[in-house]
Amino acid sequence: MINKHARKIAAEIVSNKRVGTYHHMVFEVGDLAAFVRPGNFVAVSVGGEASSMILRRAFAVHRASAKTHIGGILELVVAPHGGGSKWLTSLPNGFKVDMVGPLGTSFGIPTENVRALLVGGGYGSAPLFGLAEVLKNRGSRVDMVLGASSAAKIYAPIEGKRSVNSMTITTDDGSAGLHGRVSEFLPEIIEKNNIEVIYSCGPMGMLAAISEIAALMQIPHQCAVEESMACGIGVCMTCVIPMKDADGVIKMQRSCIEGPVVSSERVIWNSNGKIPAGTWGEL
Amino acid sequence: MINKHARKIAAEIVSNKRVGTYHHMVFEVGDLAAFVRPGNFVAVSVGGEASSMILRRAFAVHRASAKTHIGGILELVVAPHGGGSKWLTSLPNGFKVDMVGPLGTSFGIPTENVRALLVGGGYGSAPLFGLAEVLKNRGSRVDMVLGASSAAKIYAPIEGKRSVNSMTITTDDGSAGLHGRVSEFLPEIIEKNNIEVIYSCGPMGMLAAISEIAALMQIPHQCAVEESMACGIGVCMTCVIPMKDADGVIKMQRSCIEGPVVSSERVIWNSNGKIPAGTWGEL
Amino acid sequence: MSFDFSTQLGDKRFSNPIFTASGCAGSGKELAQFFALEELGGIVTKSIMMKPRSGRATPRMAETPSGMLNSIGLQGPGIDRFLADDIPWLKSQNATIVISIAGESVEDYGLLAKKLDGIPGISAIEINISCPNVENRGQVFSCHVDTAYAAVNAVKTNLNLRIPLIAKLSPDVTNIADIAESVHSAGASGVALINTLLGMVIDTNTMKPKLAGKTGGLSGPAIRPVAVRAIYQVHQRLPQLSILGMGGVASGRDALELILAGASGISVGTATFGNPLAAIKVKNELQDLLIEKGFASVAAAVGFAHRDS
Amino acid sequence: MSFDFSTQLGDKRFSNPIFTASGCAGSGKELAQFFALEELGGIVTKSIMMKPRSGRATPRMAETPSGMLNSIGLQGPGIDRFLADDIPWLKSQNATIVISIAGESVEDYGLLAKKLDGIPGISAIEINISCPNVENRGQVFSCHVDTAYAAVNAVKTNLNLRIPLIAKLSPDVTNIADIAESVHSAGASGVALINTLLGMVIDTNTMKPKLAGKTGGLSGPAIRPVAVRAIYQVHQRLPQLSILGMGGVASGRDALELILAGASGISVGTATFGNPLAAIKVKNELQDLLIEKGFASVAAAVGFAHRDS
Ligand SMILES: Cc1cc2nc3c(=O)[nH]c(=O)nc-3n(C[C@H](O)[C@H](O)[C@H](O)COP(=O)(O)OP(=O)(O)OC[C@H]3O[C@@H](n4cnc5c(N)ncnc54)[C@H](O)[C@@H]3O)c2cc1C
Ligand SMILES: Cc1cc2nc3c(=O)[nH]c(=O)nc-3n(C[C@H](O)[C@H](O)[C@H](O)COP(=O)(O)OP(=O)(O)OC[C@H]3O[C@@H](n4cnc5c(N)ncnc54)[C@H](O)[C@@H]3O)c2cc1C
Ligand SMILES: Cc1cc2nc3c(=O)[nH]c(=O)nc-3n(C[C@H](O)[C@H](O)[C@H](O)COP(=O)(O)O)c2cc1C
Ligand SMILES: Cc1cc2nc3c(=O)[nH]c(=O)nc-3n(C[C@H](O)[C@H](O)[C@H](O)COP(=O)(O)O)c2cc1C
Ligand code: FES
Ligand code: FES
Repeated sequence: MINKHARKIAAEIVSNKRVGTYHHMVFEVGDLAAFVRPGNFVAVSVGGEASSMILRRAFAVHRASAKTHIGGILELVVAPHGGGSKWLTSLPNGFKVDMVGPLGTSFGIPTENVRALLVGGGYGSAPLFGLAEVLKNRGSRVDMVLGASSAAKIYAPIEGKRSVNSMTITTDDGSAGLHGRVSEFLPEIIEKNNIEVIYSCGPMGMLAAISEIAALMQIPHQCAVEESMACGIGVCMTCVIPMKDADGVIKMQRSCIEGPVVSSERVIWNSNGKIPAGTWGEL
Repeated sequence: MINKHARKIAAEIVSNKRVGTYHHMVFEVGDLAAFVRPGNFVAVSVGGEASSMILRRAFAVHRASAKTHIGGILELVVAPHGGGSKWLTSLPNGFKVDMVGPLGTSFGIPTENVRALLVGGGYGSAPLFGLAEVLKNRGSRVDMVLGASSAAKIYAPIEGKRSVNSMTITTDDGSAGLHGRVSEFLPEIIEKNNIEVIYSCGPMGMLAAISEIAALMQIPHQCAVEESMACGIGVCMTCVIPMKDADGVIKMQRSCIEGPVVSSERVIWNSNGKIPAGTWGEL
Repeated sequence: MSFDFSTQLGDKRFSNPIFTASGCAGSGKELAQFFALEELGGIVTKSIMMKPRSGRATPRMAETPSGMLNSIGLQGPGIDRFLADDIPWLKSQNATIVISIAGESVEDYGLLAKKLDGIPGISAIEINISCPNVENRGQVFSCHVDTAYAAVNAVKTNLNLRIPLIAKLSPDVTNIADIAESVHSAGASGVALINTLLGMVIDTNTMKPKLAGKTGGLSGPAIRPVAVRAIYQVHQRLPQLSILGMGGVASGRDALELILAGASGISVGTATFGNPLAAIKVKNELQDLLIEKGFASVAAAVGFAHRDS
Repeated sequence: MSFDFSTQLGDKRFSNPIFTASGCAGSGKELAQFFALEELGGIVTKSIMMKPRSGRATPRMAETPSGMLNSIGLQGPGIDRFLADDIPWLKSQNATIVISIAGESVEDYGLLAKKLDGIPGISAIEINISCPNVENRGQVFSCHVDTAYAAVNAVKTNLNLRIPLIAKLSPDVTNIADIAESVHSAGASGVALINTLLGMVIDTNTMKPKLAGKTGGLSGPAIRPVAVRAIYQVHQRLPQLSILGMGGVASGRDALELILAGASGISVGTATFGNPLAAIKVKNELQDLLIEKGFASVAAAVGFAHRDS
């Protein structure tokens, strides 16, 4: 069933802290937390009762914990960007937001131990820490690379850093870690750590670059894609990206229910603004 | 000059208390308070940053005090009715609302002592208390009659009651004071107290009824009218009511700048939904 | 007092007046987690065309004040695959099915009608004529009385099934009542009002149109006053024509507004994006409101705002 | 780098591209408390007709999601009184004056033009042809190419003054570029886009239309995507035609959006109701934005969203 486990709930804010340019927000979500897998997202209404912003905003789940002393909680990392996210990050504790989730696909977890590389860009690092925990619990080695334009846009909480075997930071302006783009350093890190699988989340351009490297080096790569979403539940067809289906046919597929986590070799990259030649029913 | 003294300010809420079905709200408004006269109104933006409610809401000034220990303050009495007023009445202290004022005409204060009757319906009582203070300070006798559908909709603060010479309450359902409509009791009160001038504020139907009585008994009557206002500053022409001008010509005149306080004999009552015959430029 | 929440479009009765809007409820499967599809008056499927269609490139949407633009471009699997995959599933859910069809030519409409003719369990056909006519410089069928007539007539004459035909009109015309009259004379017993308004958003960062398709369809509460006006005008001219109303309905109050203007049924579109349960919310609130106002039936409220005029 | 904030409509230069919108700034006097009128590119006066007019009955307005409906019905004192009272005052304020005129017949437009002919200090005439033509079943002039042409042509042929004529069009038409082409050929060197959309709100308490005039004009941010689309379409068809853009502009970003679509000037209407200083806010924000984006002039940004297309 599509959207299995998804529900619409009133999620109470229990913490809202600024971390660099982001806000780390914790919500009480009750039972719902138990159904959240790394890679899933939630969709939040923004602007209050008489809001002119009629669409939900999607946020990747940073972490979900089913059993804390206050019950199930869910954590998000939100960048105050436009009207919706600024409203959300300005809310006080105790405020109840209207949340639908969990939504979308999750990262596939190998049944055996693997040497995994997790790559995040900007707030794209958010879902990777939950993923890292799960992988570590299964005994996998986890290396992480986080990139952003500048230091303030790296989201890497201390406890998160501790939970991985190695952490590499890159910034476009050199204000923290290595100077350059994530993808420049990947081949070396992959070689050095004998990486067997890559998980990534971040801007589409970064995912495309990682996909190219993964393909060249023949390493399986799962990435969480992002395209403008109106509904988040698969009914509007706005969030499509061209992807190969099981038979290799390129179709415009919904990133909200076929994704956000997809196998990167399925995606036809750099196709924003056009329908790739050969797409089924090409216009 | 039209809208003389009117300014757009950020008015901080310093108190917001529920009183019956209303909210009594106090705002810090600085210098602006000094320019407010009884009968003036202010126009407040509602719904916050990304509000779908694009028009201001008009509120009659309940009282304005230029020199309190926190500077100039302004008080409103707000009925939580639809989206705008519910938003406003739900705000916490410290919140700054966007306010334009003072706007509109004010009640004419006689230079000599008079025996004045102040008649209010529902939240229409709000501006009358500020007016009563001014009249009392000039040595006038002030009688007040407040009516509403039921007890909870009578707004009559205790200190307000004290400041008038007599206070009569009427309710349509008899849940407080006299059982019936304000207008039923007016002739008697007017006779008994030798009333020389009537001031009123409330629903248009009530004002029309009072006007009829005032005309019959030949007593000057100033009333604060209310018609849906889009701008509150005279630029949109939505708030018009048919009124005679100085030459006796009926024109559709703006209640926001020619009013809200007008001499009742100027108004062509019960004309909502039609242009009275003989109106200048009648369509 | 007993209250009758059923409604009629053409000569077909539906259990209640709340429907999904075409293109806003996926294949139905996506919503089934949130409520039972059979609870609605009907599920209006996304407009289906003869052949598979990729739709437009992305970005396909832009949020606007109290509304949104979309430019999906009628993505879909084509009628054959749709009838094989989606319809049986909807039937398995006991959903009441209204099929929306769209053509690129008058011939297409006739062919689509023929495809549907053998299919049992369809309650009505919504004929989306707000789509570009490739034979006429891409102008949409519903923009002119003659092309609107031709498209509807092609369905009528190629269909033996005796079910209501509901022509879905674009509000982007000089006189919508004229178009309604034309499709009525072509055999439509109802009209769906309104499809989206043509709009555009320019991204002030890239300084280019935000949508890959440049223009898109404006929907949501922003357009509700236009929907109410269109419904009112058409009901005034043709009170015998059934109207399936839509455009920014997100509450029972909104649905009632469209019903008072003249709609017998209401489709909930964009509101579902903001709230997966929107249609159920609208349904429940509408029922409460109608009862509260003392109406004995939906029919009694249809066009009620026209009294004394 | 020097920045040129002036703009041109037809062959007339204005100090900056921000204007009031007709009917949304009263006579100018009401706003003078909030800012100096000469700070704007121009004050567009409310549409004036030959005779005094009471306008419609009340209620005349209804708020809608991110918008509002109005049904003022062109209330005004008639051209003679207007020229005697309002114009001298505006001149005394050094305001740049754009006079908006409206007629009930083609003849009216000609007569209005003659009235204006002797008057010095008028910078442009906005010809509001989005009003009902009493000679043609009350259909608005701008709804058809021929009536639109006739109204504008009547002004052109009766006016000796060499100032830009800007025809104001309604978006409620099947093809707005056709109408623009028609008024251009009739002598308009510019078009004002867009007037309000026809809409309606039904009060679910009284269960009747909320406005006394039943329908009203929809304005505000809700309609901005329609304005951007109309401007884009007309600029694409007729790049030489000046466009005074309007529809939901409340910020510099919004103004820039319309300019990128093809507008050379921007009128601020409904936003002034929410903020008496809206026009000044838009002006300041727009200037900052244009400079930040590296444009050397307004002209360089006009229609910029059309590049590579
Ligand atoms: C699957 C998914 C996961 C996401 N996870 C996060 C996260 O963990 N943290 C975070 O801060 N943000 C995340 N986003 C982006 C987030 O949903 C909002 O788009 C962002 O907060 C901007 O919204 P706004 O209202 O502030 O900005 P506005 O620019 O005002 O948004 C206007 C509209 O554009 C859409 N939009 C704008 N930018 C994007 C974008 N990059 N991608 C998709 N839609 C966009 C918005 O959804 C909205 O409808 C995610 C988006 C998706 C699709
Ligand atoms: C001169 C004047 C003085 C006022 N003084 C007060 C006051 O002291 N206390 C108070 O509680 N309210 C007062 N009001 C009414 C107030 O402005 C709002 O109309 C009311 O709060 C309802 O707004 P809303 O957003 O809650 O309701 P909604 O019904 O959502 O309002 C929708 C729209 O309708 C308009 N509207 C609705 N009802 C009225 C009405 N009766 N009169 C005029 N416009 C209306 C609103 O302004 C708004 O544009 C006054 C109105 C005017 C014109
Ligand atoms: C994303 C999206 C897709 C749509 N697809 C279709 C469609 O395939 N066929 C159709 O007739 N209308 C389509 N519409 C129009 C809606 O059915 C509806 O007429 C319109 O959106 C107005 O209603 P609303 O404001 O409730 O959404 C679509 C609307 C949206 C927002
Ligand atoms: C209350 C009101 C009165 C208006 N009166 C006129 C008018 O007299 N003449 C005219 O051409 N347009 C008139 N308009 C239309 C505006 O000038 C403008 O074209 C429209 O409102 C869209 O811009 P906006 O969204 O910025 O208001 C009026 C609009 C409003 C809201
Ligand atoms: S966001 Fe609506 S289908 Fe994916
Ligand atoms: S409210 Fe706009 S003129 Fe009075």
